[in-house]
Amino acid sequence: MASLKAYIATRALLVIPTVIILLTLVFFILRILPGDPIASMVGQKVPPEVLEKLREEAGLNKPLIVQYVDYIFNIIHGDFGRSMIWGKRPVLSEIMDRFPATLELTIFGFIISVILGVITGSVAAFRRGSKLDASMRVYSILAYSLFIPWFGMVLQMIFGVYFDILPIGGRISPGMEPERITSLYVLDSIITLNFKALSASLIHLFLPSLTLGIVLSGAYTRLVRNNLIDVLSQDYITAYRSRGVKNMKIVRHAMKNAFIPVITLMGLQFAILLAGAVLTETTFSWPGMGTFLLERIQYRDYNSVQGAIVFYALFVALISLVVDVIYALIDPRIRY
Amino acid sequence: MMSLLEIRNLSTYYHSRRGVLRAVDMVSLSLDEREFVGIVGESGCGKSTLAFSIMRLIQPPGEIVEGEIIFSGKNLLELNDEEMRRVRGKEIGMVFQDPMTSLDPLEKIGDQIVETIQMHEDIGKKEALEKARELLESVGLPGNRVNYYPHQLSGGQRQRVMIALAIALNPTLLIADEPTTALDVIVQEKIMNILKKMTSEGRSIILITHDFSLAAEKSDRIVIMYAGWIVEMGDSKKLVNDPLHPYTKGLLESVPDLWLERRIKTMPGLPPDLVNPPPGCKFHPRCPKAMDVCRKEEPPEVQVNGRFVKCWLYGV
Amino acid sequence: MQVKNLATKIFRPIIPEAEGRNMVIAGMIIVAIVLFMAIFADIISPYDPTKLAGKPLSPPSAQNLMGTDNLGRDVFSRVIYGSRIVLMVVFSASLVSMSIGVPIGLISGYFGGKLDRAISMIMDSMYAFPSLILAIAIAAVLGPSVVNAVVAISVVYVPTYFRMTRGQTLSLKSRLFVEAARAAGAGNLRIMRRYIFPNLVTTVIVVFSLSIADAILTEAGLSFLGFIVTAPTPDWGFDLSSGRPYLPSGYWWMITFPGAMVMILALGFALIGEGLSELYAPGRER
Amino acid sequence: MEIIKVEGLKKYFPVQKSFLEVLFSKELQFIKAVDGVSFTVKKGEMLSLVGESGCGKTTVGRMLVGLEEPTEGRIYFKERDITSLRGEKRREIQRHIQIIFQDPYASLNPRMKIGEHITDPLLIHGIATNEEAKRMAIEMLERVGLVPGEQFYNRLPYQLSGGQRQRVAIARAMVLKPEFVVADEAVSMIDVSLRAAILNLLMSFKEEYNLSMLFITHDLSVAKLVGDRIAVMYLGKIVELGEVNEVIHKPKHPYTAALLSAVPSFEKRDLRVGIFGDVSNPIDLPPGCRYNPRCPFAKDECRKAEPELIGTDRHSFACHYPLDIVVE
Amino acid sequence: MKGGKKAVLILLVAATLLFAGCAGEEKPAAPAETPKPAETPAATPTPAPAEEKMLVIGVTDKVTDMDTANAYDFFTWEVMNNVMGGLYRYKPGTTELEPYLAESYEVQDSGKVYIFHLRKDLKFADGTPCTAQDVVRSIKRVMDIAGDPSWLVTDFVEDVEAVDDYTVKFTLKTPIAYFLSLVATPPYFPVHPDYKANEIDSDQTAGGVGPYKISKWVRDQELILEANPNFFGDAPKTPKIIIRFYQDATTLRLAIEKGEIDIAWRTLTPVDIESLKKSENLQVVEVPGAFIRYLVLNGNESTAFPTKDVHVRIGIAAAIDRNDLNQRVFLGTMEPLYSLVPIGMWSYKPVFKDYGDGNIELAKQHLAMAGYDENNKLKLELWWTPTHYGDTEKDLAQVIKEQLEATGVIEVELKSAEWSTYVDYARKSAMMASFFGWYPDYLDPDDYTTPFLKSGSNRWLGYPYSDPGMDELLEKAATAPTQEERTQYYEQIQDKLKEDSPIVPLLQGKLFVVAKKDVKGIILDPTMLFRYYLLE
Repeated sequence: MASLKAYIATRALLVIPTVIILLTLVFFILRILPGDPIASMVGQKVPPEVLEKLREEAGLNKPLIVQYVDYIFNIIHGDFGRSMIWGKRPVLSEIMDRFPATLELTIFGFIISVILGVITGSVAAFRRGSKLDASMRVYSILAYSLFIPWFGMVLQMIFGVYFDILPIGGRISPGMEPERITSLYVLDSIITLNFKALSASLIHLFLPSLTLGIVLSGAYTRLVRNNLIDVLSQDYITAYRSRGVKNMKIVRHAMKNAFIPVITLMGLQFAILLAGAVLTETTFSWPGMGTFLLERIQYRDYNSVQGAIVFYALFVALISLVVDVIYALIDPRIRY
Repeated sequence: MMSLLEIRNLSTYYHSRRGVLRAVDMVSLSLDEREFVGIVGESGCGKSTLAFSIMRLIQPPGEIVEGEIIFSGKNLLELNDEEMRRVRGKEIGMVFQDPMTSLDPLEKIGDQIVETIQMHEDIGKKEALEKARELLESVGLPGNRVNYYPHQLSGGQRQRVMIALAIALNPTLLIADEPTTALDVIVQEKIMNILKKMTSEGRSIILITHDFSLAAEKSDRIVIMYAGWIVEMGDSKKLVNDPLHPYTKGLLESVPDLWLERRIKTMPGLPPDLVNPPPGCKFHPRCPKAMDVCRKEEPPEVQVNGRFVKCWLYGV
Repeated sequence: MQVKNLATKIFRPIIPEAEGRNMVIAGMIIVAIVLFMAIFADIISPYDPTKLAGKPLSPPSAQNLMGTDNLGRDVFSRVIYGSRIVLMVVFSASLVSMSIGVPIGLISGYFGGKLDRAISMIMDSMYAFPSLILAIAIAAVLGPSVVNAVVAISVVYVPTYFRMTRGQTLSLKSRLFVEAARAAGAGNLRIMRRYIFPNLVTTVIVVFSLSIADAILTEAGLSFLGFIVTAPTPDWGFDLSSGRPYLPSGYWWMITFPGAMVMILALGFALIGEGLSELYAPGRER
Repeated sequence: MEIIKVEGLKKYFPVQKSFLEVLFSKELQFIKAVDGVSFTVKKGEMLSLVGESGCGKTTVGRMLVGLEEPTEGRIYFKERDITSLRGEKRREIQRHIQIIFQDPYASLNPRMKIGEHITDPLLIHGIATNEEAKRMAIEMLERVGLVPGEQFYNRLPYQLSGGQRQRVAIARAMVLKPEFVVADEAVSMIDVSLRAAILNLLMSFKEEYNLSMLFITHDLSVAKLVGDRIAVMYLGKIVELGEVNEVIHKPKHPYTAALLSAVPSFEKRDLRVGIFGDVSNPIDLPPGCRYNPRCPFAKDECRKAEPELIGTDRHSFACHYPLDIVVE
Repeated sequence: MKGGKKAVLILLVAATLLFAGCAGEEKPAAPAETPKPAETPAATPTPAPAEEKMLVIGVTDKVTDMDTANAYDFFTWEVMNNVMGGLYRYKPGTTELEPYLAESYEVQDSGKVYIFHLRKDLKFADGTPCTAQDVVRSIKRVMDIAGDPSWLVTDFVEDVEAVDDYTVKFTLKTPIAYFLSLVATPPYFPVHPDYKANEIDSDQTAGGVGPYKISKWVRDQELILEANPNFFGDAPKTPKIIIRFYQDATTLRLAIEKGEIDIAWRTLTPVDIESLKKSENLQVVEVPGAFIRYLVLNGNESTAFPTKDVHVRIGIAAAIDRNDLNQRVFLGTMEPLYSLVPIGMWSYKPVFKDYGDGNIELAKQHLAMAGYDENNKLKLELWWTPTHYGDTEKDLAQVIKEQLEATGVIEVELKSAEWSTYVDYARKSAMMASFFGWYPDYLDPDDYTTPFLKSGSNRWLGYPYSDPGMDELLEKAATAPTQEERTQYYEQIQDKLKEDSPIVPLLQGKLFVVAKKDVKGIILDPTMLFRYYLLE
């Protein structure tokens, strides 16, 4: 087990350079072109002297390198700084306002994509070469090619406008928000046994997470299918059969083996999931990190944008760490 | 005495885009109890397909197109899936070529053995695990290896595990498909000794190998396969000392041997394409003694001094 | 037939399997149609995509095959012209990222060492990060223009090419035939040029078409968010977002057509990529 | 004349470690793949190097052709130290030292024409112009039995069978008319009935060029067939080295004897020298003779002192208590 | 290991619970709650009508910052007007000012000193009394923090002091005629002592003295207002207001259609308003707004822009067809505007009518004077910004382009920049022609003229327009004691504006409130502030 610990520690350490690299990238990218948060916020109603004063307060008058070093230094101390516009709130609280929404959306999208992908992929693999297999593969490529906003809007037109049975935006109906514990509405309403809030949040989640889930399921379909086919042709599967092991059991062994690469994909997919969430949030008016980021980019709110990027990076890194640990727990070859 | 296994006119084909590949072509073979038979042939001659056909492990695009496989009085090809499942492992065991890939990497050795035992016998997990330990010890591994994962064992050790798995339910027939090809000679010798011991315990063994000398040394009887046919079979000693079929002879002469002081001879040509085999005898393009008839008609199957040969040289 | 031959030619050491080939052909047909649309837009499209062409917001009819938008412009013409920017951006971006990622990956993977580790770490960080978000950050800063979109998108895909090339190079450089060349006295340059690079080509092409499929979606996403073109230039993603306010009023044609084109084009390239990777699947080599 | 002389050759591979372990600088561990090997190959001589998988025989071959850098020791080619030659000088030598690999499927570039595999070495060493090289390549193809050479020249590797590919590999090695060739398991992946042909082809080159060869194999039968002398390796060391008949019929080292008794044969000799357990871990070798844990004859001294390779040019061995048997 | 395992555990627990949640949803959703048959499960949860009256208002705006010292956007000010109040306020539905927290005021020192007398029954929502000290503290706080809107105080007020508990005295820098309308803006509102003294307190919900108090605020999601029990005036007609924040007009529109909200307020798109008018269950209330849109033509002499030629500017002004613009882009939801002073405000003079709409002849004439004709076309770079003014902006740009090009002597190149860049360019006078809009800070012609036309103050123009005559007129107009006098000056100002045409007024906004039929009390006035407490 010692090696697993070392493994996790190594992985965790690698998160730091990753985040710093991204941060550096974003820091300088954001400052290339004209436009600054202060001016965009107050427009031009404010006298130039005041504008200058505000800029100075925000530290925007210092040399870029100094700003950069300051910023990195603060981030290392867990200080994300304050937003530069509007309320000048701490970036971390701004993010925490938005992040749970994204998390909820991505978790559901993730669950849907995995369930869909695993079902379609295994069906295709077990019926290899059949029409069903062919249609699952078409599904996989189609799903992969879907353009999230478009697909989302088509769903909105069908379920929200034409049949008029599902809401097309927002997280929950007005006034039904459950007591905040985790800020994940579904989880909170379960904890507080608030079933009205639960059903309201679930129906609001349905279309966005379905959109995200379907689009991302294509990759899983493909991977599950290919892996399963690969595993099913492995010697040990034949060996199982040669010993008279029942089919159901063999399928279980095969699934377990086929799942190892799928888990790796889950880590990578989470990044794609977050990217997809930006578009999904825009399409479904979901008050999450994606819409937050877009808004703040527009106003050149450096601190918020950087904070969001760091948060994204940390989150992705955390997920891949978790994935690696799960991987190690499942696959004994890594553990020993 | 009734034979344990009787294969009659077995044909197994693979369907590919290029056409039908006749991997096993009208093969008949019988096996007595406690007999150790070596099936020898080069890659692609159909020897593994034959073994897989006996176990009914042929997967699409492969297909057993005709024939009978009578094992202990029942035709395996007529059993339903569940009945066949009960035969596998319980009555016929099988050892595979590559010990590195034939064990499920995610399950402990013990669990794999226990699962196999429990598939066929209604015994508790504890008892089965105890049995697993004994089995491992019987193939020369410490009993505590039940707690190991396959990747923690060396190739030789894994092949022992495979044997332990194959004999877990004490089957009467053990098919070993190139069990030592991936192993070094010293390990090979040890594995072979374990197999050899099995015959004295009352099992029959089919050893499939490309190593002529190994088969000659270990088995009672040798079956030579070429291009889906059995071209010659008979008692090991006699076959080696006096090969009847030109292929057998050529093969014998082309194999270097540690103790025989001779130069090796080259066999001309390449093995045939089984989708478009040559007409007549499939060996004729490489045969030094090919006659006109060989190029036209399939050779007859003949008994010469109690040995089987498929060749026009001994023709009617 | 032509396409078939071409596909077989590019992938000559492979025994082509029909299913993969059919996918490639289907994909190439789609791409060819869209390319045709883009090149001959002036001839095919019935109206000027930026001018009044009918009553605003009229549904599909004989005059306006896909209806008109809120300013009375012909949606069909906009869809046809819309193919231009996507193709241009996506092709150039993919070419740029390929011509940056492949050589760096090749050199980095071949020579290894500290530089390789440093580059790999940067590339991995970028790769792990949600690509669209990175592209948004870059595109937003640079401002909406085709060139900037190319920059933003190509930055995103450099790591893909880099990782692929580096990984392949690592495995190729320890392959026997490379060792054989080295044993025969071949120098690094010769090995890279004659022994490693030719073996990368098929994978590069597969990755190229798959990354184009992905880049189409990224382009459309950026365009949807308003980071690529500005009015009145027709572009699918952009037109989709322009049509969005009209969704609840039931003007479905403003949304359906441009968005569907994004999917169809992405599908075309995905089919080619998938088909090729099927043809080139390991083990297919004989 | 000695074409190749190897002295105290060692190759240690560091054990892959995680980033963290490197950070906290745990002691570096090595796999001692080759751990002090010395031998010579004379002009026109064929030396067979036998041993089980993982004994380091392939690494020795790779070091000889410069694919691996020795950790320690010297390699001399015609009395010239080539161990640390680099660049252009190494390339000059390279011309005279060639290698044939085990796997004919992997040793050819799938993207290159068959003929180009053979012209490439000629062009690299500036031996011929393009046209000359092509002509020479075609000749060479026909020489190795790929007739008509013209036709084979333009094929791609996938269009050839394993045996044919191995012929190409031989042609590639031989086209430079080398003085020394390493054949690394050159026939072990070839079908039985075709093996003889490839072996005979190799032998014919050996005779034609008066070639010196190091023939690496795990198969004692083949080693005996082709070799003038035989070297037996165990865990990175040569344990026995001598003329073929000496080693085969009068094995001194218990390991050689164990190998001999395990080789299957049509006429098996009644030789039963036992061996225990499995090969030791090459990272953590046992003290004394590295064979002692498996040796049925091991005594105290075997567990303390490591035996040196001693004996005559005809037959030497590394064992404190050599066997005294004759196998006929 | 610990960390990793924990993370896995949390994920697993979360996943299980989520699954459990899904499974739970399969069951018929809580039948105890709504016994109505055949209701789609909570899809349209009509806000519980039983206990108390409540209205849900949907907006696409956001409350940025609940601090008077920093909030400087339209919607936040609207909310502030409902949970706080100033000394004076606009009388609902009019542009007249009336006493609110103050009972009366007096002017001294020829307009330089204003003294307000407070009501004696002022209390904050939690019962804390509100006195003159609170007013002074709050305004001083705004001045100290120097947030975005602080100039509304600091530009005018020299000092403010509490004479006694109920008297507040302002000393102004210069006499200004419209100080009362300034006092009605949020920076002058007294806030609860809970507000942090020297720091922006964005999340503070303690409020001020107003008919409502904030009972819950989930940023960007919802804001719940409840009647303030300690309010001195009439209790709000609807005791509970929920403001629901939407990300965009599309979702807002569907929400009102589905009945998820009672009132859809800012901002629906023209097409949505158009089609919601047809709905049987909804009413669309239309009110004139004080929001104006205009085109800035850069006349900065130091640039190379052709627009520095006044004839070019007039030509462009003449070529624009406001009606066409209004119809095509805004589907008639705006009003053509011919001056900077909005329609309906005193002193309004439609000066640009003189140039006409789509007057191609006149346009050509003026452009010819500037040296442009069919062979030598005027190349105009027209800038617009994609998000700040909503989805219609690109259409606006597109249509203007068409109109200008219809003259045959102008070639328009559309350019766009994100808001922050756009503003930056404007500040640097880098755009040849650009679209802007203006929301008033206080309702006075001064707020529609000085910020554009007075040298030094015209930071909103996109170039430093400067004309001594104009400056003088503006000065006089601001300080003249009577409205008649001021009107005269403003008319002169507007005439001069027409002559110079640094700005082409385009359209004036109308406000639309879409509400359920049974909602009453929708009263809006040119301040554009929605008074929730009047809703029924």
